[in-house]
Amino acid sequence: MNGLLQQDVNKETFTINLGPQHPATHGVLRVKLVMDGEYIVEAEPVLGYIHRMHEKMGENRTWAKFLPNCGRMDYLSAMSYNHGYVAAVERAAAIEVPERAEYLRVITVEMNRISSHLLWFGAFVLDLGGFTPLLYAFDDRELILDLLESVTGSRLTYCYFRFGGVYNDIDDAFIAGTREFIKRQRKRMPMYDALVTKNIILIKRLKEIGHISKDMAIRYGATGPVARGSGINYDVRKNEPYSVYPEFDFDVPVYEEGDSMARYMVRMDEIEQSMRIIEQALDKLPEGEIKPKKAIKLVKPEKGDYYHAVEAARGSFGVRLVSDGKNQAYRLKLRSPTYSNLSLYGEATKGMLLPDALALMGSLDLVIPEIDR
Amino acid sequence: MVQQPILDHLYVAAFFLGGLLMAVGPFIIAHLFSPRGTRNITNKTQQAIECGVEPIGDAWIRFGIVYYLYALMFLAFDVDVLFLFPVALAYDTTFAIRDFVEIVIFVGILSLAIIYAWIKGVFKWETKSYNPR
Amino acid sequence: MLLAKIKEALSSLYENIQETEETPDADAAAAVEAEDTAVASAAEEVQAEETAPEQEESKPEEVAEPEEPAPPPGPKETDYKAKGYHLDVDLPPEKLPEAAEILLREDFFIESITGVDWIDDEQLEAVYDFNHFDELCRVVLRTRTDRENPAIPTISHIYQGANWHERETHDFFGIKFIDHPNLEPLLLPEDADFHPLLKDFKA
Amino acid sequence: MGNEVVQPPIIHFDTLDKILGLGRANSLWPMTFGLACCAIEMMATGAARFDLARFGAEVFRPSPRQCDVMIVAGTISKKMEPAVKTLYDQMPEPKWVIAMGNCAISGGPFVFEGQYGIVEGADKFLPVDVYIPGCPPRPEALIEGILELEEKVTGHRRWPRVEAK
Repeated sequence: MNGLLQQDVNKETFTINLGPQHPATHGVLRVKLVMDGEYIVEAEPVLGYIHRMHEKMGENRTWAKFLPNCGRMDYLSAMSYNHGYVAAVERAAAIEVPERAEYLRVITVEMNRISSHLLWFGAFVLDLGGFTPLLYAFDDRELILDLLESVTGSRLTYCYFRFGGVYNDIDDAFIAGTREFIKRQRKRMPMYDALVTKNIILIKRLKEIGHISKDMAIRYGATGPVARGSGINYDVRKNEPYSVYPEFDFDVPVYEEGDSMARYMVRMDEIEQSMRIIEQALDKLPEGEIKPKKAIKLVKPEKGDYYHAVEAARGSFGVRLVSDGKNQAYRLKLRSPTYSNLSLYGEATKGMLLPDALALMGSLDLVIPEIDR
Repeated sequence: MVQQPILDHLYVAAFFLGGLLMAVGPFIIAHLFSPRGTRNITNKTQQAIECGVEPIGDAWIRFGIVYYLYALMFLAFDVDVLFLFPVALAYDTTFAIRDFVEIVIFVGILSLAIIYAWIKGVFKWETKSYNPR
Repeated sequence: MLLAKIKEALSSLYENIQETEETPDADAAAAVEAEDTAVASAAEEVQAEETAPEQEESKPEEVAEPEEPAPPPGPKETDYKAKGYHLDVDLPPEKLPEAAEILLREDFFIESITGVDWIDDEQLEAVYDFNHFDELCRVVLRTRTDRENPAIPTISHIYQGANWHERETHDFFGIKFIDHPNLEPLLLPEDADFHPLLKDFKA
Repeated sequence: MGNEVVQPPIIHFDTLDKILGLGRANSLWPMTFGLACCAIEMMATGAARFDLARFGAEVFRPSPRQCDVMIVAGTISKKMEPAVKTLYDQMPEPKWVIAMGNCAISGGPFVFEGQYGIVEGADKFLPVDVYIPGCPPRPEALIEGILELEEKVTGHRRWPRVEAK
């Protein structure tokens, strides 16, 4: 605190639960906080309140039957999880994917990333106390959900990818709708910038709050916008190119400060980058097949284990599958980015004020079923 | 003919009763109209709300003096406003300057406490560093 | 370049394995083997000056021949396109903390720890994934321990991120991580004593 | 244990119950209690386009003491079950429960032989009033569920029912 009121040591600490049912945790995460007045002495996240046994289901279902599960882990960027799982199985079983299908995958993944960042933006500012941006962000997000629903059939938990391609082709209405959405969103972003980003209250709440250093990101394995906010230029689409990403020119926003404001700015800039990718993908969309002639139901990768990582909205989502040649996974491990991003919460919030710890938790962009799997 | 003072007393009593009724009324209505008791499974109805899990430890602990200071400052200014009411009533338009100066002096002396606390840095909430326990 | 550097650094772990397990008698190793270790020790000097890790100095310069009927134990490079990772390192459990220190020194970050239950050959395997932020190079450390009382030394004092991964692997497979700070269930209820991802788990 | 009848209020007669029922039905305050994917659809229902405010149910109260209806939106895992029971206890009467989504109705896509983690359905331990199928159910389905609950509270349905043409 300061010179005047020296902290007397033998004051008791107070333990409260930022419990499973709490508006700021956006799900069922529980954090056991040992508090000394307003200051956090020790914060320990407790997980498992929404553990839904995805990895156990991976072992007792065939490869194709596990597809619906992918959309239900991180339901905000479900398309990237579809992409991660399907690409891992394609790498294991050496399945070819036609060019047009790869483009459709990139378009839908990037649109899903924008809708995930928009929802994060609304929910994050809601945590800090501002209610109206949530309504604006959801309004834009509904447009994306309409477009994606017209192609995939569902609003949230997509199951759009198949082994070797995608389920449905896009029509001109989708392309026109997407271009219209991008034009409208480019006009909305300056408004969000003026309404929220330059708002002195938000700046005061986020600047120099929740510092995550590069070394901490290495020791905890934080990836995605959390790492890019601390000056680490790591984006799986650039560092580990997969699908047709090398053909698009987009840049990866990286901020050096490592505080909550930096992570906020990274995600706001990424919305613009995703729109650039979608536009280029729509311009260069090739004609051709979108899925193999005969639908692949029997997938038999040879023995051994395979790993594939994709850039989900929250970081590098990796799928490690161990196959023993059968039509079923022997072991399916899903490396979820928020699991590692959250593991640094205990060290990052030592000695912090409680409201700042909530700002830090919001800036980590948590989706709890992805952590608990 | 009811003398003037009794009438005034009646006014005060009426206001007092009205205030009391406004305060206690909702409790009475709620008590009368709401069902008594609630369905429960593990009868934790009376338990303190802690996001659905058991509260850990006791809430009645000793904590930093600073939070008490805030209460003190609020109390000082609350009473300060209380004293300004009569001044506002008896604000004499002819000698307005005199009354205004009195108010400024009165409020000024009280806000000295705030200035002292400000200089001493009570309002700065930096991050503290705890040696890991 | 990073791949070669880390390969050499990790292969240094294998020298003292042979030393501790058997008396280091200089065998007539295959020519390529000698040349390989020569390159290894040369690179080691370069690497020693560069990062000057005190741990490298402690290793004796004279390198015992790692003699193994199977291909020499040591980091094996795998084809990234087919498998998804660059280096596959099979280690005995007690070598793990050392390997983790080497990887942390090269700024590798920990991606995940996966448990695998090989029930046919009575073993539990823990697969550690490491990757690098600046240059793509995924290193996979594998250790096996027997299924009866599986125990692997913890690396959570080196990589704090591994703390949760190890607790989760303990939840699902029952692998005891030696001197892990708090090895309670993470994803399962606090009083859970079953390990669901074992092949012989009955609900 | 959860469905014993509660003692009626001190003053209650038929028309008063009707009036109070009308008031309660049109201001159902749900609890912010999103578990999983259905919670996002619940947020979308509360947001601008589907606008739960038209039916008086847009005030999502965090504390159980101030809410009337608990919308169980998502999967209830075995670790979460005691917390759900505690929250249900701490809600004052009159209270209702809406089971939103297949997970809350019957465990949904996570029920398989030998599953160890979830409770298969909220009605295993909660008296559920309205079931909303879907995975996740669309916001319109949640609004229909709220209207269904309003019909249950007041006895008649004020809003037109949607007929498939």
